[in-house]
Amino acid sequence: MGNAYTPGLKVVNRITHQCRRILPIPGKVLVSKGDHVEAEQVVAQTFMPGDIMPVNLANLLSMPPSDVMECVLKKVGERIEVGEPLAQTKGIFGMFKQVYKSKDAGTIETISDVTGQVIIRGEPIPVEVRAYLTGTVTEVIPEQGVMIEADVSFVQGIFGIGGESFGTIKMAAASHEQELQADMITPDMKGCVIVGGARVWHDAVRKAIEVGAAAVVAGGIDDQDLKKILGYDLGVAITGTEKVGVTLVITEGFGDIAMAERTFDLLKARVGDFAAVNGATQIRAGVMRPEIVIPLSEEEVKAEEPAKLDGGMLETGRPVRIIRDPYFGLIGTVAGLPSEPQVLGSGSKARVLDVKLGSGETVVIPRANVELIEG
Amino acid sequence: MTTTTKSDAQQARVILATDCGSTTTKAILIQLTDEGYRQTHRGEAPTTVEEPFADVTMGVVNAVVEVGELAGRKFIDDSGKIIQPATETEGCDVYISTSSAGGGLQMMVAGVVAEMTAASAKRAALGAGAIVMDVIASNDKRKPHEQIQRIRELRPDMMLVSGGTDGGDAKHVVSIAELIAPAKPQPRFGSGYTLPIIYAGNKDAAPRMNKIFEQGFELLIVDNLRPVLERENLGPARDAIHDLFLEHVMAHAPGYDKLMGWTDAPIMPTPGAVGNILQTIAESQNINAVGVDIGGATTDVFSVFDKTFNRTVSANLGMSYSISNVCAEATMPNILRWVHFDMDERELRNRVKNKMIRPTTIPQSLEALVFEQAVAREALRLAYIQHKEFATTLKGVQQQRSVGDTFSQETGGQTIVDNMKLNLLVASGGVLSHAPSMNQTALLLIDAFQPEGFTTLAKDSIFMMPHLGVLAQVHPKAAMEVFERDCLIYLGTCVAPKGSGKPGKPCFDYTIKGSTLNESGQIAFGEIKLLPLAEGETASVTVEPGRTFDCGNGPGKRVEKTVKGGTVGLVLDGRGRPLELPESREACKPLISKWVEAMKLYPGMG
Amino acid sequence: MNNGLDAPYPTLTRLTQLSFRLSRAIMCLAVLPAIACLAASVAMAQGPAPVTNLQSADHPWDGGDNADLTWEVSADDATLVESYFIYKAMMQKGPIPADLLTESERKYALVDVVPAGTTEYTVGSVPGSGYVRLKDLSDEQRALFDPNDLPDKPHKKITVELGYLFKIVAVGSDGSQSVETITAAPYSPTRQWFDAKRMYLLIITIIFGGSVVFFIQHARAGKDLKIRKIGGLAAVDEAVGRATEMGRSCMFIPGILDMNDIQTIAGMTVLSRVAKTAAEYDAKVEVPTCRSLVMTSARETVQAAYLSAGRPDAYNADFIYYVTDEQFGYVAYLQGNMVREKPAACFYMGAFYAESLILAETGNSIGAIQIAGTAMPAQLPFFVAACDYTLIGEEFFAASAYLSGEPEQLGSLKGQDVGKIIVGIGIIVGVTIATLAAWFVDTGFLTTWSEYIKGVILT
Amino acid sequence: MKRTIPLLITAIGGFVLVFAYFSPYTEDWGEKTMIWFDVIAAIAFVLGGGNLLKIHLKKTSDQAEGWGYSVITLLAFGITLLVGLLKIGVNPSPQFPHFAWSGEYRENGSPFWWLYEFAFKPLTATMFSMLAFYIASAAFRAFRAKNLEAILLLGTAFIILLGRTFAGVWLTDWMPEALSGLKIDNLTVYIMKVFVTTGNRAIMIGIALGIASMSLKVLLGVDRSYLGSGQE
Repeated sequence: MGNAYTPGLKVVNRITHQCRRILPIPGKVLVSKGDHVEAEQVVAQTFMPGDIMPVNLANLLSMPPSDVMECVLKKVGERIEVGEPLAQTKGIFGMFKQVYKSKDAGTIETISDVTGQVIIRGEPIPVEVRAYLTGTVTEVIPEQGVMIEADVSFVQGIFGIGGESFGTIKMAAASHEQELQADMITPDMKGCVIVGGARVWHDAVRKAIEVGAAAVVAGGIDDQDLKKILGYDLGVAITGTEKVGVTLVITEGFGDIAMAERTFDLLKARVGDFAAVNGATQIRAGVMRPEIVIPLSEEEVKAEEPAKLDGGMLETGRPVRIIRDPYFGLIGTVAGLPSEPQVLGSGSKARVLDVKLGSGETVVIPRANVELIEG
Repeated sequence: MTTTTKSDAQQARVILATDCGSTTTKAILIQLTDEGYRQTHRGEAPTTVEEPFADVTMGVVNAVVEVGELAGRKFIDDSGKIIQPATETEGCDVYISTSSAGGGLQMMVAGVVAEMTAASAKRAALGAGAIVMDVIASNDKRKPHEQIQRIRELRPDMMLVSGGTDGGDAKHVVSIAELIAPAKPQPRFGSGYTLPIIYAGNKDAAPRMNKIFEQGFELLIVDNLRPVLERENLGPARDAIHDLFLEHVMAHAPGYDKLMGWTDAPIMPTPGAVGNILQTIAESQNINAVGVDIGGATTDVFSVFDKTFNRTVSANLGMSYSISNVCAEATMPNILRWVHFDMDERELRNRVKNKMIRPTTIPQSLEALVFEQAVAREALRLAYIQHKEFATTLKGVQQQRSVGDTFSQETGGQTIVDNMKLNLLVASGGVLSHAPSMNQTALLLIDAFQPEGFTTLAKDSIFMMPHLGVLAQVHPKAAMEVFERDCLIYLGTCVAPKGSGKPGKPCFDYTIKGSTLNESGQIAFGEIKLLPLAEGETASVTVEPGRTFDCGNGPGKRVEKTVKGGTVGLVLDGRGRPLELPESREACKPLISKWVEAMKLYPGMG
Repeated sequence: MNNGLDAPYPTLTRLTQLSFRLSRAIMCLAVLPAIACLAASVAMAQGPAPVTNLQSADHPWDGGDNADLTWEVSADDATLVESYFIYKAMMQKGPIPADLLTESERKYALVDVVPAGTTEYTVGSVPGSGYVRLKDLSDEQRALFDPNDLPDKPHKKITVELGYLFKIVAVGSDGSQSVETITAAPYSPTRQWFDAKRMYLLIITIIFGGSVVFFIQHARAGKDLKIRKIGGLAAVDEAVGRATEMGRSCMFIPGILDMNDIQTIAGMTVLSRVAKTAAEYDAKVEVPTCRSLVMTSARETVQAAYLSAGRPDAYNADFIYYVTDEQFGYVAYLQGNMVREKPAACFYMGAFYAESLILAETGNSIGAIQIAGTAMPAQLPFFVAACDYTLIGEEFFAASAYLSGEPEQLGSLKGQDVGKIIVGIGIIVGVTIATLAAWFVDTGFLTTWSEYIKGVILT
Repeated sequence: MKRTIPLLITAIGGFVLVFAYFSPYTEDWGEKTMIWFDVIAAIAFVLGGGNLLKIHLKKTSDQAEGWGYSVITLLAFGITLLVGLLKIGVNPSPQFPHFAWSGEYRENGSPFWWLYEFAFKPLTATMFSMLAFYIASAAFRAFRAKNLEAILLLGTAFIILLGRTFAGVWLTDWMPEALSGLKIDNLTVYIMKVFVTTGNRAIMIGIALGIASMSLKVLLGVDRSYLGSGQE
């Protein structure tokens, strides 16, 4: 029960952010230590072994698999082009021979006389890794990738969909409590990171996809809207690979919920800046949250002090967000930390804390149901 | 190593056991007292498998130190090692451990036909305590390139390839191997790790396997797990999984090599150990048992029926990470039928999603608890359905017919799970173990599993089953004694006849004779009654079911049995089996309210 | 096609008419001595007065195979006459030349003997109007005839192709015969659009067919229908799976009849499922056939199944081949193949005769999972005894509905239930009436009803 | 198109046959439909024969396992076909004495007749006679007294089998006339007449209804699985 509370989401004006950019398999790193890289610059690349295409010759040419070896016209390792004969049958007394012409190009990987199968490996697939973070290469991991560091404004969302994307920040909502509707999205937001306030509606996302926005950031979303966007009911919060056309980052949670004022103000302050957004969320051991990374210009770096992040301890006076009903979404400060477990309304016993809400009211909340506001 | 300590183990007085979970490492201490072996102390500490510690033994030492402090014993010497053997004040005689850290043992299995050898392979892997990420079979309706894609995407720790009877099919199993080899799945542990592959298929194809997996794989060939379709031989494959788990998977996890040196029995995957203890219990007491462990992401169901052990992992049925998936699969109306008051569905949906993205929160209000328990009922029900579908007799067996079966042509692959034959139902996992009231746990189990006849309900007090599972291998007697006395908390017994009737009409008559409880009466259909019968007490219950109801001896036949009491007591359930709830929400609510009241579930709720 | 008596032959030219008449005349000459003979015999007996006003008319609602006769009884009906002998003679169609109106030279055949007092009679295929056979007659009656006139086999049925003359002779109790009365004009039957004999069958067919169609429509509307689990069909996956695991083939035998047999068609529907499963499992399915047409259809079926399973490349037409049309030659091949190749799954779906048990026992001895389906009642016990699963008659036909799971197909099964209800009611009514009729023998109407059911409805 | 036309042919052919049954006027339409079928079947026979040749020639060419049998099959096929088709050794018919092939190919004493009588018939008879052995082995396996139904059936089967032999008659011959109903041979007849017929009829009714509804489905094109899979 060491830390029975959710470590909070980072929302900071300035932080030195490090990011690890690694190839899935060993390859070539294109930059060297100390280089300055742009977000969309390729930093490492490699070739994945091509797709393998099994061709069942025994079936295709109606012969026993044991004959396949003799009938294949190519050897293992040889190249074959589309339309080139791959195999020929023995025929009946040398007549009525059938030829199979390859439908794929590639190299012959294996020929099997048990399965009658020939495996053709296609062209290698190039794999590239982009910098994602505009900054400096601090470390090169040979054959694998790089570490990039930069001073950035950094906003973590609670949940997102879609992968990495880039664009300039544009505000669609005027206040952190304004809902993001379709009519607030205009064609000039093409390629931008659109920032809304409270709940984002399904048709607003549709519109954003239509205008070709890079990302949408909002405070909340309704479960049914998400279902409409994805086309299915999301069961487990592991995302990042969806192909909906836009990256979506939700900063607070599900329902009618306004974006935290701090987050909204931070984003508002950076309007027009270039941001990298990643919607990938993974809520499991080794948690991954969606993020908005806004690199700071050199002047800004000088101007602002990097935020000091402590380990995040629950202390009296710390701002916290309540993350479960009945006070879901409310923000307050820790007013007291009783050490003895208390009986909750549900009848269970748990360790609690007292939270002083913005309205001045003090409520008792289980420690598991609050989240630190960090930064 | 095991054999030498095994003989000493029988004299062991102090036994220390740890379970390295993915977040916490739990240690328990078992000591030989005047009343036999008892679990005396427990302690826990965060698991230290990941950065920045990257040494599992640190967490183990922390947990053990906590136990030591509580017990007033010193277990760790100055060099940071566990002291063995025990003296009066120091050390322990036996140290054992299980592990599911780092996501447990993740496997991929392959077989020829999904319902036959692939199912057997899955059974072997699950039984050994692995998480089966995917099953590749020639009839899994995926095209070869899709299968390759899948093999490439997943990063298993180990693969089990089977298929074909001995002397049977070689073509398919070889073609699957031919897909795996060039696909070269990348193991989680990085490039230095050679993927272990266990081949337990047609022995004729073994030489080919050697050739195909010559390079870049660690191939282990064991006896076919389905030598003929009529018989399964899972032992060798399971043992091979355990061996490779230690040799490869564990060896690559930080600190495990050290831990392995300390233990007196091989480290087992946690679920494998749970299965082990359940099997031991069922065998020694000659009963049929079902165990369930509902977690945040997954739900494990274990069953032993007629000495056959089965385990299933319902990957996406859990109470936090997967709660949204439970709602999607079970559908909201199905969940809400267990809730006896009005709730706003849209708000609930958003709440569910919020729990999914903030999985560690706990219900604060009673309403939230009722809803969460409703979700748990559905999660358990679905997991049990999956389990029933998986735990079947073997498929593909030739049936010998005589003229008598002309009109009852039973097919193979029938489920072996029979709720009427079930004797013991053991619950564990957050939502069940930590329910504010045991009555809630009991009714949750009854509603979700719908046991028939006489079934004893119990819960695992502090999730001690994994520890005892390993202990059963070195010291079965100690494991059994602790299991009986400390591990299980008996909730009571459920008596529920099978059948259906009209609401309000008599379901069964009962007569109870016990030292404190002497009652008789009638239960109407649709009624549930809770009678107190304290833990440790027993009573003799005679049930005379109505004509359409069966309590174990056939419809309308009288049954007499001795039942165990528990913290909840004796539940007389006349709601019929299968348990059917009215379709309309309006009709459902008063009914559930009645049951909630009868079971004294939520006393705070008016 | 007007077959009326007086209708001219529009297609015949004058010339052909002439030659026709000529040939008649020649025939007439040839039979003159016979006439003389017959006339003599008639003159010999002084029998009762003949019947009068003998008319032949078309029987309504039939296929032109009946003729209705009416007459007025003989003047001596009440006294002398014991029975009337009815004769029939065949002749060419069309108007009869005037000179041949009394064609007593024709070859008349005895049709029936009816008791005195009868005034009407239907000659033809309706029960009760069958032809008299020699053995049916009493010895006295038989003495009256030349045995050659009464061959002991059914006479030729009345057809629309020919014309007919009828004659009736009143026969007295002493064996004396009256002068014969012959129909005035030859009678040519006509075919009608509807056969009344099949009225009841038509009604039943319409009710049954209607209910099947109704339930199919009903099901299309989206009503959920449940169907009992058929073990044999559920086991198809298992059987094919077994073959896959054992590295053997599946053998599908579509019976020994051709595509025009409904059982073979039903077999094809099962084949389509077996092939689809085999395609999914990548198992080999072998279909040796006994008819070329079945081979062709089976190929189409299997190919389509492979296509729908998404594995068109795995289809190999060579596994579906023709063996021989000869029943036992086919069996010999199958048996040999089974013993050599040891298929792990055998399907027998279609029409089978004596070979059923030979095949099933061979399959059993090689340890194959066997699934049979046939509507041959005599072969069912054999399959049940030797196979793992047997689709018994009705189940076999339900297979396609069961396998497709389409609501409209399942609807047809519901329609079948209506058929069963009709049959059930029919059986109860029939059995009750028959039983009562047997008890109260004297209650005439019950017997009549029971006879009516047996004689009319059930034919 | 590939589906629609066969379905149309099926529907028309089928309904004509049904209609013809009820309407005497159109009786011969049905017959004509059947003739069409025979024509198609005859054409298909060429396909069958061709397929037979192809398979066995291929086997022979590949010298696959057991190709010797294929050679024998091919020879048998060829010889029978030639002898029959060329009417070898057939006596000319009396009508056309000058044409050697005018006779009947199946006439007694002709080589074709000889093949039929001395090769084909004995082979067929051999196959058929195997049935006797299989009945014994199947009965042995099937009639295990596993449950009540099986015991009843076993008993019945025993009586019937006994009743069909002389032993059955002889065994109960001593019974007085009053008990003649219990004589095994009489019992057999009674069982066959009453119980077997009853059971058989039940199955027959089911079959008849099945056939009717199946035919209707096929005719209406609801069931298309015989044309391949259910999908278009």
